Amino acid sequence: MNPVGLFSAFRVQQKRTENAYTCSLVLNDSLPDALPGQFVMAWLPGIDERPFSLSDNDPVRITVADVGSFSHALNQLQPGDYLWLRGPLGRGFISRGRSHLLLGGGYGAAPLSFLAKSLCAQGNQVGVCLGARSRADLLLVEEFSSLGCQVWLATEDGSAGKQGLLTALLPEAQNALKPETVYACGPIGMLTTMAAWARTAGLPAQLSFEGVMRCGVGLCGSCELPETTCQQLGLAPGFLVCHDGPVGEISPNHFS
Amino acid sequence: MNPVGLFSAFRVQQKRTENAYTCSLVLNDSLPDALPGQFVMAWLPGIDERPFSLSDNDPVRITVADVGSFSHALNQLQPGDYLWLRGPLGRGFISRGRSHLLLGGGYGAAPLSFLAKSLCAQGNQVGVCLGARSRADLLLVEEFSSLGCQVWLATEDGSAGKQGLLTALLPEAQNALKPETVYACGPIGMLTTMAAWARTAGLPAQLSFEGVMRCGVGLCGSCELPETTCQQLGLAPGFLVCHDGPVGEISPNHFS
Amino acid sequence: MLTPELNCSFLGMNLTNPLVLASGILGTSPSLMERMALSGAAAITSKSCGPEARAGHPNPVTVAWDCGVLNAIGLTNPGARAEVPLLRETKQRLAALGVPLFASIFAPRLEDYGEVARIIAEAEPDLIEVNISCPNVASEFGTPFSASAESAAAVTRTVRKAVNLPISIKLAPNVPEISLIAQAVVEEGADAITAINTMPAMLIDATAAKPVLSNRTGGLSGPALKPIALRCVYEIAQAVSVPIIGTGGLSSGIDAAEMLMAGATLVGIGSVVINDGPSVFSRICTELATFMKDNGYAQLGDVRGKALT
Amino acid sequence: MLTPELNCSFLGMNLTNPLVLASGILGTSPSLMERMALSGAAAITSKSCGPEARAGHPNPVTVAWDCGVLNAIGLTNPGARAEVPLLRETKQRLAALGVPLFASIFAPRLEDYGEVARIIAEAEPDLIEVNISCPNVASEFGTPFSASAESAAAVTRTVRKAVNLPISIKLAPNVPEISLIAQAVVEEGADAITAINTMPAMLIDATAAKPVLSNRTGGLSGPALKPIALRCVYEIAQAVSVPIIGTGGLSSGIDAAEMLMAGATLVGIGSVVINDGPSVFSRICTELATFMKDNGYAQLGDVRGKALT
Ligand SMILES: Cc1cc2nc3c(=O)[nH]c(=O)nc-3n(C[C@H](O)[C@H](O)[C@H](O)COP(=O)(O)OP(=O)(O)OC[C@H]3O[C@@H](n4cnc5c(N)ncnc54)[C@H](O)[C@@H]3O)c2cc1C
Ligand SMILES: Cc1cc2nc3c(=O)[nH]c(=O)nc-3n(C[C@H](O)[C@H](O)[C@H](O)COP(=O)(O)OP(=O)(O)OC[C@H]3O[C@@H](n4cnc5c(N)ncnc54)[C@H](O)[C@@H]3O)c2cc1C
Ligand SMILES: Cc1cc2nc3c(=O)[nH]c(=O)nc-3n(C[C@H](O)[C@H](O)[C@H](O)COP(=O)(O)O)c2cc1C
Ligand SMILES: Cc1cc2nc3c(=O)[nH]c(=O)nc-3n(C[C@H](O)[C@H](O)[C@H](O)COP(=O)(O)O)c2cc1C
Ligand code: FES
Ligand code: FES
Repeated sequence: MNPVGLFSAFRVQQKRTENAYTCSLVLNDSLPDALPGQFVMAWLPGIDERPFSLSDNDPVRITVADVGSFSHALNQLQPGDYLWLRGPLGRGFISRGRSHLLLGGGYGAAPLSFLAKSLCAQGNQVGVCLGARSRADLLLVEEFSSLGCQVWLATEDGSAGKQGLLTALLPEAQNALKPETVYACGPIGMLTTMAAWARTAGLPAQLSFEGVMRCGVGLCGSCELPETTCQQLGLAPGFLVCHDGPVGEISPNHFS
Repeated sequence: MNPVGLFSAFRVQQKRTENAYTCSLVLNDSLPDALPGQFVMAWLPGIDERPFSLSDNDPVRITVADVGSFSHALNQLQPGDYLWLRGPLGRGFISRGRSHLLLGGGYGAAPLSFLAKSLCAQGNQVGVCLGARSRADLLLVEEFSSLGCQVWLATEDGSAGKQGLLTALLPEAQNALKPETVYACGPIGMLTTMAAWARTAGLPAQLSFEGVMRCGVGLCGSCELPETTCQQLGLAPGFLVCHDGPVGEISPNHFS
Repeated sequence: MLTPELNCSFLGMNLTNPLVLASGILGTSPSLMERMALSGAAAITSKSCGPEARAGHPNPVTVAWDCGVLNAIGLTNPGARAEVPLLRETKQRLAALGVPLFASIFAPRLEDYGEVARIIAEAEPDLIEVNISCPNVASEFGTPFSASAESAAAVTRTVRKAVNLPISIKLAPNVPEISLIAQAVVEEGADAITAINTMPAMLIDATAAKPVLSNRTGGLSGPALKPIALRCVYEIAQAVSVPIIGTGGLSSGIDAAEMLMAGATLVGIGSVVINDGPSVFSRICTELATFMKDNGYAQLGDVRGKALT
Repeated sequence: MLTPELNCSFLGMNLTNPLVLASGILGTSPSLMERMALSGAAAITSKSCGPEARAGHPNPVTVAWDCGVLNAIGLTNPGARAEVPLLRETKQRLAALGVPLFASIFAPRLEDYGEVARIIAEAEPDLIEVNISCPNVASEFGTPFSASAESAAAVTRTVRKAVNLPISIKLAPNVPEISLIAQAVVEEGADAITAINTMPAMLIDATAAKPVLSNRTGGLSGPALKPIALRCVYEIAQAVSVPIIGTGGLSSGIDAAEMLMAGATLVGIGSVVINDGPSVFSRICTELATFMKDNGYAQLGDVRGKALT
């Protein structure tokens, strides 16, 4: 069956504070054949197990926003501590074309940093739009810049970049970059807005979805996208985030 | 565990009569990575399962003397019939040096024909001594000749080659061939005689043993060589024909 | 030779092939059940549903490796009342495809089985599968009813009285003589037997020095279960004459053929969904048809029970 | 950190490591038993011996694949009387290496267990392991005594009365609650428990349309059995306080550590012998020591039962 189905023990090699409630945990090894957009199930024995995107894989890194008890426990880990992962799981982003626009809301920036790194390494042109409530909430901005990406910012309070929603950056970024594909990760509202825009712009979109993960391998059904979301985005009904996604590809034609 | 442990279904492609009570069954496929000297467990559902050496592997061939109920059933098979094999099992011959002397008693010629083919293909010099009760009982003589081996024969009744036991051919063959290693397959008496001669001649010997095979994979213990045989030949006690053999290697020094 | 016929009849229903989605795989969502029917599942079993809503166990609830899967989902379900509209919707979508719906039920106490069956019957499934063998709730519910012929028979009697639909009783492998339990439930009116549920098992992570599943123990399924399932079905087929839904560790058309040869009428497909996703049914169907063609079997009836004699 | 200590004490015996050769693996030949002791087996269990000589089942008796082994050897043995000199010779050779001998016995009828135990005791093994759980002779002997607490207790009582040696009762996995059976045999005076024997199973060859083993069904061992064995040992360890010889599907030092964590005092090594041959013990010992060192365990006592809490 799935060779990635058993946990492997990793150790935290380095911990980097990204903002007041988010840290990146750099682990002591890589995962074989992991692709940007794929995720892992992270386990702390006796505590819980939750899905996190790979924000890098050389070595493994996850970027964790403290939003509840498990992500809080991860934020307490220190270098040397153990962390158990199974994965890489799911389908990641597929690079299409030479010019790419990435859109990250909140910790949605995490998988995009791994994607940007891989796209830039192949000599692609990469632009990134990042959004958050305010300047202090923005994630990985310097990392994207230092990879050589063009970066646009939006904050709800205007403390950095454009004031307003992240999706408001799209026209400007499109003009500057002429992307062939757009990639997005963030809250579902942002994803649907992005998808609607991509359809108008005639661009294929790759959206990274979230769902409540239990098995993580397509057995239990708990991560199914709501049927209305599938309809709205032109995805086949019964989309399983862990098996069919997390990244779903939407062609401008199939959008309804 | 052992990937060769499950049966595969083969079909008899060609049947060749070798003598009045022996046939070769040429099957419709090869076994991955089979070496000369290795064996298979051949199964006829509802009848029985027994060990046979590979007498070729391109495609699989076994050469079967009709000595009892199962080998009789094999001798009745016709082209198109199914035969189930698991294997290749055990350790085969290991080619050492450039000049080789092979000694086959009875159906012991079977694994040696595969060995001779492989040695000749690598440009080695190969001599073969074959023995049987009488001319009509000799096996695979033409095959060895057509591979380019030098062949010596012995029969108990003198109807072909030298009259007497096969091992009587050894001095002559050694003189002619100056072998670096000797290989033998046949009755245990022949093997011990051969081993004693090899010790005197200062030659390493590779002997293919028989044992009662049940599991064929080193689990049940039924194929253990008698402790006295091991002692006599300088093999470590508890030699399992299926796991440590069928081919046992005897250095001229370790012989007692 | 002509293309072999995969269609078969099961308790008066006509199925296009012998493959049934096993209970609990991908839950009870109408869209997922429909997706698997479209891929080739000839019948669909819904996730077991009990009297009350259950969230199930905390994570981790599943691990998979090359020999199998260990799960302790913990019977996540919305409770019988809330399940009815879900099943109605599923039944409607499946009916359009000619695919019957088997509704699985469980209950913590004997008395509750009748009530759950009655409620679920309102959704008019084509069969009720009675799960008496979930290994993952023993700490809450006690030893499963599948443990003895008496308790298994008692549940069967209760459900038999409660509903007029065909019923299949789902048995567990961790019993000394499964054929005695099969006989007992058939005597109480079971129309079919589903065998087997998962085998109680545990994995420990050595570095963590802890069981991997939050529930500690779980149910073993997938390849490791196949030889156990084949043996159970083989024994049941010799003991009773009702049809068997042979389930456990099947991952290919050849596996399905082996299960039919052991005496199954239908074959349940579960954990292998991990590898192929919901499209696994079309692959297994093709492989089964190829196997039958290559080996001269014109129809399923020729394969069924072949290894029994 | 210092090299971890693998030595351990078991019913007053001092063993250099926790690895025991499981019963039936490579029979009872003194030379083979000695070979495995030389490779690192800290204790040796001989093949189960009964009242009469048995040839065992016809071939095929074993098949192996990546998830495990299926065997139905059929309790091949020379009969208790003829076994005594064999065991004496084995005992003598093992004693020279400081390795205890556990002699396994079985019997078709309850009455015979006492007699077989008495005869085998003449060879003065260090322990008698009472096999009440061989799945491969059910067609001749009926349901194994391991099937219920009552029958398991009855055998224990019989053997307990017959001999003064330490006894371990070997249990089967195909029961609903193995811990109840463990409790019953401990109450009757079992000094230890060996868990588990193989799981009854079957493989069918689809092309042949026949069960692969001549006995049709067989016992499943190897990797597929590990999660089942870990669960059984985990449950037994919580129910009784006698030492457990945890056996089933272990192929590495990490597996051995997991079994110790589940509560085993010693670990049985069986089918993995296929891969490495008799030298498997030295590999597993090294791996276990490495695991302990890497994870800061100084001695086996620190590993044992770690996953129970
Ligand atoms: C494919 C995928 C990739 C993700 N990548 C990241 C990432 O890179 N960085 C990051 O910070 N977060 C990521 N998340 C979200 C992360 O899994 C949740 O933030 C985390 O599960 C919260 O757990 P908690 O115990 O801290 O919070 P809780 O208090 O349990 O819940 C807070 C919120 O987390 C979500 N959640 C709870 N349980 C689950 C579950 N089993 N599966 C999924 N979501 C759940 C719910 O929306 C819930 O409202 C990802 C989620 C998915 C599905
Ligand atoms: C490694 C090996 C390679 C062999 N290669 C060949 C070969 O290439 N050609 C060939 O003709 N024969 C070969 N044999 C011998 C062959 O296995 C026996 O001739 C065959 O088992 C006889 O079975 P039967 O039912 O015909 O005879 P039976 O009437 O059962 O017995 C005849 C004799 O065969 C031997 N035998 C019986 N059962 C077994 C068993 N389970 N395992 C091994 N030997 C048994 C005994 O010596 C017995 O006296 C080989 C044996 C071994 C161990
Ligand atoms: C994730 C998962 C959930 C399951 N849930 C149920 C369930 O709710 N009811 C049930 O009767 N069986 C349940 N089962 C057991 C399966 O229906 C099936 O009997 C078992 O998995 C063996 O088949 P397989 O090896 O093909 O998976 C579940 C199995 C898995 C893997
Ligand atoms: C070939 C073979 C023969 C066996 N014979 C016996 C036996 O005679 N008595 C017994 O108690 N167990 C016997 N067993 C069971 C083993 O002792 C052990 O309990 C089982 O194989 C599980 O361990 P494993 O997975 O490490 O092999 C046998 C197992 C095998 C594979
Ligand atoms: S999390 Fe179980 S199917 Fe996706
Ligand atoms: S035949 Fe079983 S050990 Fe060799």
